[in-house]
Amino acid sequence: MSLEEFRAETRAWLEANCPDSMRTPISGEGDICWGGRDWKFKSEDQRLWLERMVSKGWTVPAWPTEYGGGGLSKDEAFVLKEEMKRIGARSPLDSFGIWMLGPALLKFGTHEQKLEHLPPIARGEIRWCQGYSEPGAGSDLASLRTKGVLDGDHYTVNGQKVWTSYADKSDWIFALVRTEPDAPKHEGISFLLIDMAQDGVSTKPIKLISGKSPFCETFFDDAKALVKNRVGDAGQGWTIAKYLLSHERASIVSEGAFGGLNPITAAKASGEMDEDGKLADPILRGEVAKLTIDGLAFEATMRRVKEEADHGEGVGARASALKYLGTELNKRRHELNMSALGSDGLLWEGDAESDGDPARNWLRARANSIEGGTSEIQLNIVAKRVLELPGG
Amino acid sequence: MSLEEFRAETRAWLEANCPDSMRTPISGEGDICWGGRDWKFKSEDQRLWLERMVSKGWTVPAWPTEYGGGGLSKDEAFVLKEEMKRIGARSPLDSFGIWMLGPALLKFGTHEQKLEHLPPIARGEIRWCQGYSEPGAGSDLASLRTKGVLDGDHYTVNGQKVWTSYADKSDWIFALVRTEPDAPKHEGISFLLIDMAQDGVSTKPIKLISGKSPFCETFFDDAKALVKNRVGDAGQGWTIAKYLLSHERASIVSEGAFGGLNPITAAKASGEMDEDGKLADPILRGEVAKLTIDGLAFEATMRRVKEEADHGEGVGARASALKYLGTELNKRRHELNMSALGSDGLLWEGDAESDGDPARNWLRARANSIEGGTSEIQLNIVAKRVLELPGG
Amino acid sequence: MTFILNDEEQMLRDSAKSFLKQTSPVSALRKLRDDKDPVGYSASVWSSMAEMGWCGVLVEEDHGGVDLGYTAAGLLLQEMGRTLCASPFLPTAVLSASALRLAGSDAQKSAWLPKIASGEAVIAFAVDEKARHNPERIDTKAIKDGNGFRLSGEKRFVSCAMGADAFIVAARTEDGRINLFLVDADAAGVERTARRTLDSHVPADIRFDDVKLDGDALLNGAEDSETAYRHVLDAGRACLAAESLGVAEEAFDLTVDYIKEREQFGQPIGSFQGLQHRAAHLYSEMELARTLVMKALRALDETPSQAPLWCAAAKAKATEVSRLAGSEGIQMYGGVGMTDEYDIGLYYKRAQAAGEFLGDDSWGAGQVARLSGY
Amino acid sequence: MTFILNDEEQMLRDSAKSFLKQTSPVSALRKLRDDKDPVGYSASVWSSMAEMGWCGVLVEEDHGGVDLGYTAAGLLLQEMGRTLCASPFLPTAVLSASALRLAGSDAQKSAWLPKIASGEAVIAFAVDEKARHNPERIDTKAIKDGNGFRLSGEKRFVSCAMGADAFIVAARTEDGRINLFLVDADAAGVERTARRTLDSHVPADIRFDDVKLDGDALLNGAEDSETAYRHVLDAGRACLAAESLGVAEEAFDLTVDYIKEREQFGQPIGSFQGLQHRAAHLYSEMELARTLVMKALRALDETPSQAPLWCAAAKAKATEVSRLAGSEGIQMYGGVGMTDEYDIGLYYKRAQAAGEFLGDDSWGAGQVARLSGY
Repeated sequence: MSLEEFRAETRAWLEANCPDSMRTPISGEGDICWGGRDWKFKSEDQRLWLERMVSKGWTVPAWPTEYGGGGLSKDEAFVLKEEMKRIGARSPLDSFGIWMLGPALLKFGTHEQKLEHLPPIARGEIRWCQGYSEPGAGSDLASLRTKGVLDGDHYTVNGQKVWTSYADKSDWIFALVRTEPDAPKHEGISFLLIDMAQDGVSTKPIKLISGKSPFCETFFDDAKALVKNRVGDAGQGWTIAKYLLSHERASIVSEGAFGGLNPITAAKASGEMDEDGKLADPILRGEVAKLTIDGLAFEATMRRVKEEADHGEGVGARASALKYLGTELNKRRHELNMSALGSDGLLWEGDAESDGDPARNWLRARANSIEGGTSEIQLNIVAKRVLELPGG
Repeated sequence: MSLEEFRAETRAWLEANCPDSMRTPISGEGDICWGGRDWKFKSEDQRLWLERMVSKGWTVPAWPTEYGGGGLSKDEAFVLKEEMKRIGARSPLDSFGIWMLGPALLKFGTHEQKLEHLPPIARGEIRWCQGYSEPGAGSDLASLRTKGVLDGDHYTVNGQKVWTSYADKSDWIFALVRTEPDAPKHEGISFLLIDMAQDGVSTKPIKLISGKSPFCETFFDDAKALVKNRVGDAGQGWTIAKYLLSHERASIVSEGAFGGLNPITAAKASGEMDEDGKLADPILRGEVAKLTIDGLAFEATMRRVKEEADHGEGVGARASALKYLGTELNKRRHELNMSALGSDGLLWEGDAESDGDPARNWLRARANSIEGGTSEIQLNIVAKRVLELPGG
Repeated sequence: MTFILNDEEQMLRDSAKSFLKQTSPVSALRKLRDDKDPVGYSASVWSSMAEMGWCGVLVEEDHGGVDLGYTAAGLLLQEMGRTLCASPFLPTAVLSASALRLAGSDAQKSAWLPKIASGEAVIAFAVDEKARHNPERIDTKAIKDGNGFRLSGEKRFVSCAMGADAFIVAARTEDGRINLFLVDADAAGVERTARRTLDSHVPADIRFDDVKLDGDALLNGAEDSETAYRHVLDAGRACLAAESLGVAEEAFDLTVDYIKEREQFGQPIGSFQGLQHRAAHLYSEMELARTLVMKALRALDETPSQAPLWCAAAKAKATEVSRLAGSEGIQMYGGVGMTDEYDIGLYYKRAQAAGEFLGDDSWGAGQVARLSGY
Repeated sequence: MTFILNDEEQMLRDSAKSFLKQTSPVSALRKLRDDKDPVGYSASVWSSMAEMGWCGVLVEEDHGGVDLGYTAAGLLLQEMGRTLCASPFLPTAVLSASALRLAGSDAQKSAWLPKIASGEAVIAFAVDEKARHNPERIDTKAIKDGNGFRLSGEKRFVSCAMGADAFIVAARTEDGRINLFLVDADAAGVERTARRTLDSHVPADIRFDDVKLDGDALLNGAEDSETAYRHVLDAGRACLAAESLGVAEEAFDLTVDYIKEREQFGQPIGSFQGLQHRAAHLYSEMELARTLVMKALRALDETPSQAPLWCAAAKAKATEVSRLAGSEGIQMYGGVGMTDEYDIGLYYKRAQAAGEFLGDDSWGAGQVARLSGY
């Protein structure tokens, strides 16, 4: 089938199968479909839309069909994306399983592991969370202390993870666990898949400055992880984690480039445009114009780098520059949103559900340059691996 | 004599003795009186003004009278400064002898050394330059390699200095020389006074990006320095140099705060104000306003810190913050001058002697954050000594 | 002028520091927040402030105040910034007291200043009607009606208005001038709506719907209202800048302490030059803010004609620096800086709110340009 | 559009790189400067450029050009930026060639385009009359006089004008519109004065004192002058941004090499995290500039309606980044960066001059705001 034929068929299928309410923009996190054992659909349409996309394998269009994917080529997957965008179709399913564990399993997992874990991800049946960070470890991931002791067919895991996104709502966790205590720091870590439906695993939400609690602390207290659920060799966890971090980096970056409120719409909302349609404060206007330039530049740079990567030039450590630029830009955008909103931006809670969103999003954006490797770490990587500056 | 009586007498004396042409603003470096063996006065008034001030000891008003000074108290010296400023009197004499060697000798020199060297400085008879930096040493002053070998009543000096201001026009040089090769890095350096009127000393001007050559390389080729012209003990040079560096820091800072062209006068000169008297480019105007705020803040901070120092709170390592702020601010000022001048600022040479001044001063300002300890060094000092952050 | 504090000022600052540390630490703000306090400040802390004479810091002794001047008021606010103390001090003891003192009639002064000094009365000061501060954009109208006025309009995010007994309201009279009016909080036609803001304060939107005012509601004493209005705003800017400076200082101190302790890659993160240079830069910038705040406060006390420029500059710089101290603080804390458990985020939020009120850094820079004639 | 260079573009860039390295290294600019060259560029390098087809990069094949488009022109200028090559390429092969192509009559095109392509003619493009760029501030007047015009006014800092055979001049006609006129450099009433600038270029101020022009001096062909004028300026901005980018890239490469070698305190200064973070930041910023330059060039070739926005953005960003690369370069070089002996200062100077011409970063930001409708 030619790409044009594929496009025509896809368009027709989407037209016929995407419910109208699934073609409206999501108004907040509450509209996202995360799936999982305890998932409650927000609407019948949400359920229907997921079911239909699952039937095509299009929740994970580029995964092999035997693992629940659509088996599409890169070009076909891109066409699907374009066609969904054309009608404003919502993503049928978002999950850390799709973004992170999936790519890791596809690259490092055995056929059995893929068969066991990928289809439930694709169907939205199992919700995963990520267990990397630990209290006190921060950017220094290799110093992890959560321990796994081999005991027959399983590891007994003890320790604590932090910053596990939605751990309280997840079914399984993929975690970095120190299983080879005598190996050098980076070589003693394994990548384990752990079922959270056991007594040895508990979670506690962390309240953030934004007032929200998307993250948890996760505790392992003689938790069990089957050896067959170790991805890669014992001690290979660091390699897999690094591979995944670059995926996470890319996803944070694209979030940074994501639309939403900008200082112009903010100034319009707060009535801070003058009669000529100019931003009333000329100095703020100058700052916003510089943001516009950098925003245009950043979004186009993402496309350029993607194109270059497709063209075989690779991204490599340049991804760190993108992560740095994207997250710093997003913080600046939110700062200028707040300036343009003036006192309106200070609102924290009110009658409307969306009251306080600008302030909470502004605060949320501060984490962009911390999670997935801090800006300082990204600059270190650029300095050392792109510019090849000598070690300090 | 009360301070008020002193003020009245000083005012009367200045009125009677400061020639009219010495009450006009200097139009450039060419109007400065540096003194020295080969000094050619720019005018009869310049000679007369120096002579009269020398007779009062007021080229160095706070130095003891026995060393050619005016013997004034701090308060009296301040009154003299105010009264000179009142009538716009030029400085009768500027020299590195006054700014740097003098304070060092007064603190570390013997009575004989003071008697020999201070009066010729006060009278503008001997012009001094400073020999600290060496090629390749940069910020790492303690790694100096110029050697002095003790040989009876003198040291034989070999090596090379760089960034010696006006060395080609100077009579003597005060130099840091490694005399104790076996001592630890910081403890093997002595502070030697070397007559440049000998075959073993030669100089070569360095052409700068500003097109000017205020600095030289200075070569010692079996040059002789009498032991009696070593200031302080053998190996004490580093201590004296550090003391002097803080003096240099202060003088660079006050240069940073110095008047001259600013972006507003620049925009007026280039015709870039609009009819309302506003800077025509609103975005540039915003940048200039932020400079104005920081400029007001910096000048007042200099006064505050001085006042606090007089009040016994000391300046100490905070001087590094001031040096950093002042020099970065001065660079910003020159950058905005250039923006406000537009193409006018690009002029490098023309018919008028002042053609090219803005560009050359813009380039000259780049050195502010390099000389006297780079901005990076100042930030290190603030981090370690003010904030007491741990060593890296 | 001198930058050095005199003994009286020094003592005031030291006693404020120890009082606030004990009575109004950051945990007090957390409690007000978590309890959803209806006015957003503690009445008992406010009483204690009155007992110590703070509420009368700008009130003449004749009216029961201690009359220590703006420098003293700023020092108190700087310390309040350090512990994130929420109180009606700025709107009542600074803005309203200044307005009454400058433009109040003898009757108005006698009626209200003693109550301010004693802590009995909370008066809010209502200026802005749009989202960003601009003292010229006043559309609230006070229309002459017999011997009195009828007041109509809306004010937004008025600090401490929920607990206020009265408001001083900026409104335009028919001659196009801005005048200040004293309005009883319970007057017919006054409606206030609480707005909970990110810094856990509780300002209010106030609607004036054809509110009938007596003729003596107008402030028109030794100085006319419009002159007083501008001067009061300048004073507010300097004092709020002082609070922002306190916020910045404490956020910075917390951060420096943290990066000395916190280890990564086997060493304290404060030993990495990348962070060291940024911390040193921030320290240097805070030096500038410190100077401008002091300069503005002293100018209000000693050379009022110079105050507009210094107050605008101080407000702009303190806004910029306190926001930088907050954002750098969170970044240097890393993940835990994002949690509600640590205080650094609360400082960042207050920096944002205090920055916006009475003009942020962009507004201040524009004002400095105007006042400098370009 | 694609960001990837096609084979032709790749070859062009590679050959430009090696040609410029050999024929016009930085030492060539130093020589022009030290010799006080009267026109500020090398005629022989210019001839070689013509032989390689560069001068006709925007000229149709009918008129002897190679017609490769703006992306190709930009790539050439980027490489010229890397070696600081001074030439009439931008004013003649980009600005004037574009103006003639868009708005020239058949006769004008036949007369001039082949000469541009062959390197025989140098044509300067005269826009600005005041110090800062603003394409609307045109006071030079072209008054109708019989079939022709009389031209009066003054243009400032016109690139390469000393060696030019003719100028294309932006002037206002009586209807208030801006039109472009071809003016012979030797026409009576034309007076040019060389201005030596800090980047060692030699632009000229040009005075037009009631210069008599024939009717066919007016450019008014397929497009009218004013439309062409704006498009030509956009093209100039993108191409000049490409040159600035080349300046930035080379300055950055020199600096990174230097800090890898240069030792202080017993280690290469490039190992200090303070410098590493700044170098990495600059690298990241250059990535943005690279994208915008390419985007602007491709827009000129493929989607001209989008060009104004991208060209303004590219010019602003390239100006900012090239100046930052120069100033960071000098700071990281330290003392030797201040000496004429090292090249880094020459890059900083060119960054400043190229930044100012056709609108600096402030102007570009303002333009982006206007074009974005706020």
